[in-house]
Amino acid sequence: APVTDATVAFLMPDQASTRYEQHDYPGFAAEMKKLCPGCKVIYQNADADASRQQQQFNSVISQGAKAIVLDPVDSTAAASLVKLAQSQGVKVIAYDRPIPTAPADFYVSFNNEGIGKAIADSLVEHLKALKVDPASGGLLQINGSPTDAAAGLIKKGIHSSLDNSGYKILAEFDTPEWAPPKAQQWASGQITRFSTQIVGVVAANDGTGGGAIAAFKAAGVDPVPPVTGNDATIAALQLIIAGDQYNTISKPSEIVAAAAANVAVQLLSGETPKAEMTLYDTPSQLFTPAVVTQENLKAEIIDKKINTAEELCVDRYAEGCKKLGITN
Amino acid sequence: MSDISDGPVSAGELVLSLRGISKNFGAVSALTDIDLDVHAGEVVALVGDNGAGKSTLVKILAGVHQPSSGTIDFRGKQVTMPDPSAALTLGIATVFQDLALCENLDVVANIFLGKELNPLRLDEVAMEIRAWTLLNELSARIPSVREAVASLSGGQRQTVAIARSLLLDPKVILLDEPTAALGVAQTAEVLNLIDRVRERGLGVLMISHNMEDVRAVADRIVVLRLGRNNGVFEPDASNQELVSAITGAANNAVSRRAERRKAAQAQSQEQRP
Amino acid sequence: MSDISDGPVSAGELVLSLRGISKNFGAVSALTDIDLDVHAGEVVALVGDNGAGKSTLVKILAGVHQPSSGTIDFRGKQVTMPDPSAALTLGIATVFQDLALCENLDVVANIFLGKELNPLRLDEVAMEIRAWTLLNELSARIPSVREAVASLSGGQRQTVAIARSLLLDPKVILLDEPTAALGVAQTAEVLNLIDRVRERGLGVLMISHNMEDVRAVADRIVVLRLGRNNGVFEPDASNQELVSAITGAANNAVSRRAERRKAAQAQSQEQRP
Amino acid sequence: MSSEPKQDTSASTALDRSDVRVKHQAGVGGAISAFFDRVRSGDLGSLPVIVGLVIIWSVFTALNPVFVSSSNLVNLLFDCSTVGVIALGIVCVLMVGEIDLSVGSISGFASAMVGTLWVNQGWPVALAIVAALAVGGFIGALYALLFNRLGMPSFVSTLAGLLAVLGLQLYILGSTGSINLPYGSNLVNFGQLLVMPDWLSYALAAVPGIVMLITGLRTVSRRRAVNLSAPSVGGLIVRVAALTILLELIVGYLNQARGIPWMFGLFVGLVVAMNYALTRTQWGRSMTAVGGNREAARRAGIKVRSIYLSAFVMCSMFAALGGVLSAARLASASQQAGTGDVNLNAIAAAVIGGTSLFGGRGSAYSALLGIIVIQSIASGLTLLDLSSSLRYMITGAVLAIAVIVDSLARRSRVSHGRA
Amino acid sequence: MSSEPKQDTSASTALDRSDVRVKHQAGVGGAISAFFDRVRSGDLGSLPVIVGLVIIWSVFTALNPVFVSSSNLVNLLFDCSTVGVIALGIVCVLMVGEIDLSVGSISGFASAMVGTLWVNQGWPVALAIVAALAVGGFIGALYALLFNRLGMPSFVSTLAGLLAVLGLQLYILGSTGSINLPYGSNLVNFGQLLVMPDWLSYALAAVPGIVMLITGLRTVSRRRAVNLSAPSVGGLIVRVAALTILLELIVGYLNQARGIPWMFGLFVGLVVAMNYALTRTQWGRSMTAVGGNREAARRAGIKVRSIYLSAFVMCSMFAALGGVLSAARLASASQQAGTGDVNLNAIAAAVIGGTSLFGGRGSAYSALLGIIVIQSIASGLTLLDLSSSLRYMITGAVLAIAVIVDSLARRSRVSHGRA
Ligand SMILES: Nc1ncnc2c1ncn2[C@@H]1O[C@H](COP(=O)(O)OP(=O)(O)OP(=O)(O)O)[C@@H](O)[C@H]1O
Ligand SMILES: Nc1ncnc2c1ncn2[C@@H]1O[C@H](COP(=O)(O)OP(=O)(O)OP(=O)(O)O)[C@@H](O)[C@H]1O
Ligand SMILES: [Mg+2]
Ligand SMILES: [Mg+2]
Repeated sequence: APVTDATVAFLMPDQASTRYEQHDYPGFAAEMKKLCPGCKVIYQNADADASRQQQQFNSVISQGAKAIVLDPVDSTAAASLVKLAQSQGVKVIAYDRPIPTAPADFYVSFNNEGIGKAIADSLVEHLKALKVDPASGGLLQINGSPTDAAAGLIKKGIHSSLDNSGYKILAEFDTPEWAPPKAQQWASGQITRFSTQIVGVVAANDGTGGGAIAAFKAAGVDPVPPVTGNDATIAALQLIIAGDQYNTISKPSEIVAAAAANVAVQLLSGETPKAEMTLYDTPSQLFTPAVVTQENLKAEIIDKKINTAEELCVDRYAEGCKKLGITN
Repeated sequence: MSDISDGPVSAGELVLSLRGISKNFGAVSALTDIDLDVHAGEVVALVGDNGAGKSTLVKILAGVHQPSSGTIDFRGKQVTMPDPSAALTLGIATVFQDLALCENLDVVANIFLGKELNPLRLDEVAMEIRAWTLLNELSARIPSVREAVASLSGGQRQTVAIARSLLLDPKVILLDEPTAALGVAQTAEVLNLIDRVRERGLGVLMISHNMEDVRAVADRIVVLRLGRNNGVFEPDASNQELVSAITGAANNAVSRRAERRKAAQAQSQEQRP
Repeated sequence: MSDISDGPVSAGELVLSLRGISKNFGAVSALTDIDLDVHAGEVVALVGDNGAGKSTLVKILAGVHQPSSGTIDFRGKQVTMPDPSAALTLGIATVFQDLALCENLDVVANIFLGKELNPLRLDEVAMEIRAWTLLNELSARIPSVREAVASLSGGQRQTVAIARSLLLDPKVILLDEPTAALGVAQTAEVLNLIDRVRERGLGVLMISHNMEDVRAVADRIVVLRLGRNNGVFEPDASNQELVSAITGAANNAVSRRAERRKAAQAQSQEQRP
Repeated sequence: MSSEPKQDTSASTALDRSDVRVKHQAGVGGAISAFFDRVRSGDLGSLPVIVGLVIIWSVFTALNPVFVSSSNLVNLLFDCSTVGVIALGIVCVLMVGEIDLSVGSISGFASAMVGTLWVNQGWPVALAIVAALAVGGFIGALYALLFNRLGMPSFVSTLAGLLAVLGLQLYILGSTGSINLPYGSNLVNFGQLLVMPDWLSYALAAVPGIVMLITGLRTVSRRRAVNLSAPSVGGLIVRVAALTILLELIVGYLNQARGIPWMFGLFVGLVVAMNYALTRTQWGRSMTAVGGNREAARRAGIKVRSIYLSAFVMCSMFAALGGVLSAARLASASQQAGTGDVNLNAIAAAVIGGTSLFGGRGSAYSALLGIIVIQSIASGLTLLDLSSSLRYMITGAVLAIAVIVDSLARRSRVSHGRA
Repeated sequence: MSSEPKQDTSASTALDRSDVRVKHQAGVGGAISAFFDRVRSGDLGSLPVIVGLVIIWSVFTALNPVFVSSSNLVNLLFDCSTVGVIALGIVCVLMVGEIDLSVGSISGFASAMVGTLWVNQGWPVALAIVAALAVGGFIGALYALLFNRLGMPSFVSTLAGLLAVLGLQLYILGSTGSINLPYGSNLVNFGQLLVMPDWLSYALAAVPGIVMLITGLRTVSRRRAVNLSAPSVGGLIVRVAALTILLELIVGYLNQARGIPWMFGLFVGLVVAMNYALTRTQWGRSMTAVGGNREAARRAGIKVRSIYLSAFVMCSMFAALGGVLSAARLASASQQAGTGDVNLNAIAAAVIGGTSLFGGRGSAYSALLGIIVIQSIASGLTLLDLSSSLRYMITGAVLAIAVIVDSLARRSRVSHGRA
């Protein structure tokens, strides 16, 4: 039976990047509106606090949510939420991060570990293409918050790529709270320590990557060695256009969120959504994120209408845009 | 307000006049219907038992508390004093019973607090020399004026508080038990000072439990009892009279003690020979 | 230690004996080489100018400060008092000049602080009745013993501090200006109390700036001047003598003031008739 | 010393009613008019905070009626208990005028310890909890040592502890990152499911009234016997009846949903015990005295150092217990347990409830009230669809409003001369 | 009132040297022995913190010599300046015994404002900065209003502000999340690259000595003229020489690398200005008085409310300035700016430097010293390869060690009776 007036909750984990409020939630809400105009969508963000997420979870159940899309702050802790919901007949769709110890009803995601691997792979290929001698130096690795489970997954992915790439890791840092100034300070220290030995930086998101770039700039290093990122924030895209950052990851969050909405509606109307694979005993659908560099920025970002040229190519970046063929 | 406090005081002028002042703290009526006058060139002593409300009255006159009812006239004009700085501007200087010093500041800073010389570039040398002059005038024995007040003895602090009040050129000085912690020499100096201040035409309101000191300097003695006016006496009133006005009974601890001592002395004299 | 403080005190026993006590605060020598004896059943008055070091001496005896050098004998045995509770255990009760009350606690709690009845289930009723008894004994006029001490008048606080010291059964009582803020009746009661305490065989060390009170109760008067012993006097010593020992000069503020007043009175009598 | 007791009060006026300057009221009417007098003079205890709470609740209910649904309130009670226990510890250190910034870390560390010892090492759960509490107490003892012996300000030592203990937490969780506590185990059930049977909750709700009545009557008779004024029995009965009816109504309402969580019962039990300890024992009196005037307390013979030691140790142990409870609540021990705003929430709860940051003034109930305010705001906002930026702004504004009532009341108290 | 001044000191002894109980020393030897006396009695000002700092530096240098390389130290100076300016504001509120928990949020908000106004809206950069400072000041004024009029404790009002302002920051950053400040712009260069020319830094390093000498000599002559004791000119010259040589050596060493950052120069300039304001003006005296005894200050006629107002406003404005500087340093205004441990670091810097949390005691230099301690630890640890857990533990331990020296010194001061 098609649903007409259910309540669906969309619970996001943190503020570390803007994507949840700028992309995921709008995408989810728009798709829900299309599929079920009478449905109510509740959005909550847990600000990286597992207890708060639990509170929000309980609260949306009190409000009568019948399906919950959950991006867990803490994948382990979320298991109890899944059990609680399922015992009350509420469907749970794991989103973005998996819930390994308690199978949810469905899992829709990018793969954070895959993201870590992708940015590192892209950087290594770039270095190899530039014929940078692995013996001439090594890489810095800037991970996310040591208390953030998602950061742990990205870190794992980066290691799986770098550990057999031939390039050694000069030093590694878990950035408390993902704070860019902390990343900057750490990178500054490494620059004095290793100076020209640093051939590249693998940073787990755009904020920490930006911090590393600022450190190189502040130390007067020119050109800045390639630095990775993740999240495709406008600031990072602009840095890529300007040639200061090497890559970032564009996650078509709207599309994934729309898929989650689809799954939610199907689950509510009693259908079984189509799964591509099974991960952690959960029927799953995974999307592959795209690594964005100068080469494919226009194709991945502008052409896919994730951002417009007007947003990116403001004054100082206009020239770079022209060079990349974004504007003419 | 400036017209009130600016003109010179003429001798005998009524500078301070209270009518029907009451003050409640929650369920406690600390003052009920108090009337009081202070003239220029007059020393009024305010006496009373512990908790009679003397300090409360002084605090009202200093702008620390606001009265629950009643009016205050200063030099003929009715005034309200919402905070202590209003009283200071009018020309009412006060030495509080609890001294109200800043323990973390040194002696000089405390004396000049709120009236520092040269506000944008404190003139420490000038302030220090002035502080020493004031303190010596009061026979104070203070090892160093650059020590924090926290390290001073009780009497030294009281001297500092008195020195504070002399700094401005007030019209009225309120002294709440100014000699309680002072040594004999310092007490004599303060009494001298009160004499000098009176001669200069200021009004002085002094609180003390020492009847001798009171009689020595006061022109008029006002008695409070349980928060109410309980009579006005001349300085030549007998101790007996004053004490019974203060305690509210002719048969009080003081008289009993005096009798007992007399009896004891008589007895010991009987035994001795 | 228990053997020292436990036995009953025999009359006239030397309970407290100080030898060569010195105390430095940084560059200031507050006390130099002080000797002092207090016997059971004796009231010793300690007098001196402001800042003479009287309170410092009391604080050393109460375990608040540690002496820089010198020895303290309590009932014949040398003792050290690393903190105030050691002095209290020995049986030394103290009324401090700064009172040392907890403003946030009420009167009853302050009186019983550190010696509450029934530690695991405070007996508030018993404590309150005992507090009222003690306070009435001192003629205190306190509106309510359930108000925080912060709201009491200066004299009321001092009464509370005195009541505190009577609660335990001490061997020696140190009173640092116990009557400074008290009214006439309360002062008489405290002097009575000191008489009673002496009769019960306790040693009393009293500090006061009031020579009359001192002479009224003291058996011996010890003078400190600038942190040093400056003579011991009998209670029948003349005012003149005492004051010059205190101030260190025969020509002092007190004598000058007395002369001036005499001259002024003579003058006014000349003018009057 | 009582050789000559002179009671100048006649037998007809009570010993403590002799002062003519004080107004007194008697009987039920007197109790009521005394209450209004107190309202006017601002001497209200926790009433203003409760008024603030009522305002918040009404607004949230108006915005989304789910807020006062009994199931939401039961969730609220579960959520209050964990940080509430930590706030109770904060009350202890604030009472003596110190602070502990590391309660969050300690709670996280305790949950990590329970996780590793119980789940990974196979210790019995009770032993693991005891071990966590012991380590918490040890950390507190360390702060007390630094404070008592070296005079290190507690702000600095506990800031250092905040970092060091977080390091320990990450260290013992090691590579796993987080550990699931088994569902169905008693601990997890306690934190997530267990509620009191209805009859018990009704019975417990009657206990405060009964205790109040019995002690009240005993006090009245003892005071009368020794010629002290005594509160009116009528007023006492009115208050007891009002309290009991209120509590029973609340319990009845909550029992419509799942009922009163045992965990909340534990929290309230601890609050009541702490309140007793702080107000009715010598230890509590000493804590208040040390917080009010350390030197005066020392001169009264109080062992000031042991008091500080007890305050720091209790604070850390409550923090550890709070950590165990939140692990139970989440059914997991993770790296991020205790991070974020746990510290600030715990301290804020105590302060909002009326405990002073400067020592000497506070009560155990402030932890209860404060955490209910904070969690009500959080819970109320989860019922509204707000972007993060708006949510932050509104949280801030509501927090301020909740305290304004109290601040205004305290101001009027000051202007009435009883600060 | 000086009708009868009786100076019982003879002309030969100075007015303030009449007390026989006080030891005095004269001449260069006297100055040195007085110094050792002070060391023994523990009256050392900031010396203990400096000793703690030297210990930390030696250890880090032993572990990795890069630590004292001049280029690393220059980085350190850049990093100190941003949070240091915020800590300077914290000193203001701590002086009056209050606190501001929202400095982190305000700094983040200010950086967001500069980002949006300058980069997105195209305002001139100076105007954007002024706007950010003004808004910061306005927030401070709001706290002062709540404090003065409603008596709301600053802990609560600034906690509410912390949340509300963070909300505002997220709101104005809106969809972009973070904004790049253009590399090569003056602001970013100021935050990342600009250093003083060598000659200027050498010259500036000589200024403190010169000022000290001139004012010192003038004071000596004025004091001599009015018969007050005066410090020995020899001792003065020794101290001036030591200071100048030390500063010039430091500057020379740093000039081996890039040199002294202008941003650090700004920070030090602000510290010196604040120090002057706090110690040598009526306003500063009033701040200290209000922090020490609010009621006594009020009775002395000080406008207590305006003092609180100035303290809160200055604190927020310094916080806003710190935010602008950190945006310049990072070349970006992001949602994370000002979150995390900015608050705690700023408060800790002031406290570690010796400013009391309870008001009335502190100095502007404490912000400088404290932030150097904190950033030295952070910088030293970036040079060691440590896991997060170890890094946290070691940060905590080193922080404690840095303060232990100071605590010990203060303890000995207490036992010498000068607490
Ligand atoms: N802030 C206050 N709150 C409540 N009661 C107060 C307050 N201040 C004073 N009182 C009460 O008012 C009464 C009068 O106090 P006050 O200090 O004026 O007495 P006093 O005459 O100065 O006594 P003393 O001679 O002891 O100094 C006292 O009973 C006191 O308890
Ligand atoms: N903690 C301290 N630090 C430094 N100096 C102190 C300290 N305590 C007392 N002094 C100094 O020691 C001297 C003696 O002080 P003390 O309090 O013993 O005097 P006192 O005889 O009690 O005087 P009073 O009659 O004024 O109470 C004073 O000069 C005082 O400045
Ligand atoms: Mg008084
Ligand atoms: Mg004294």
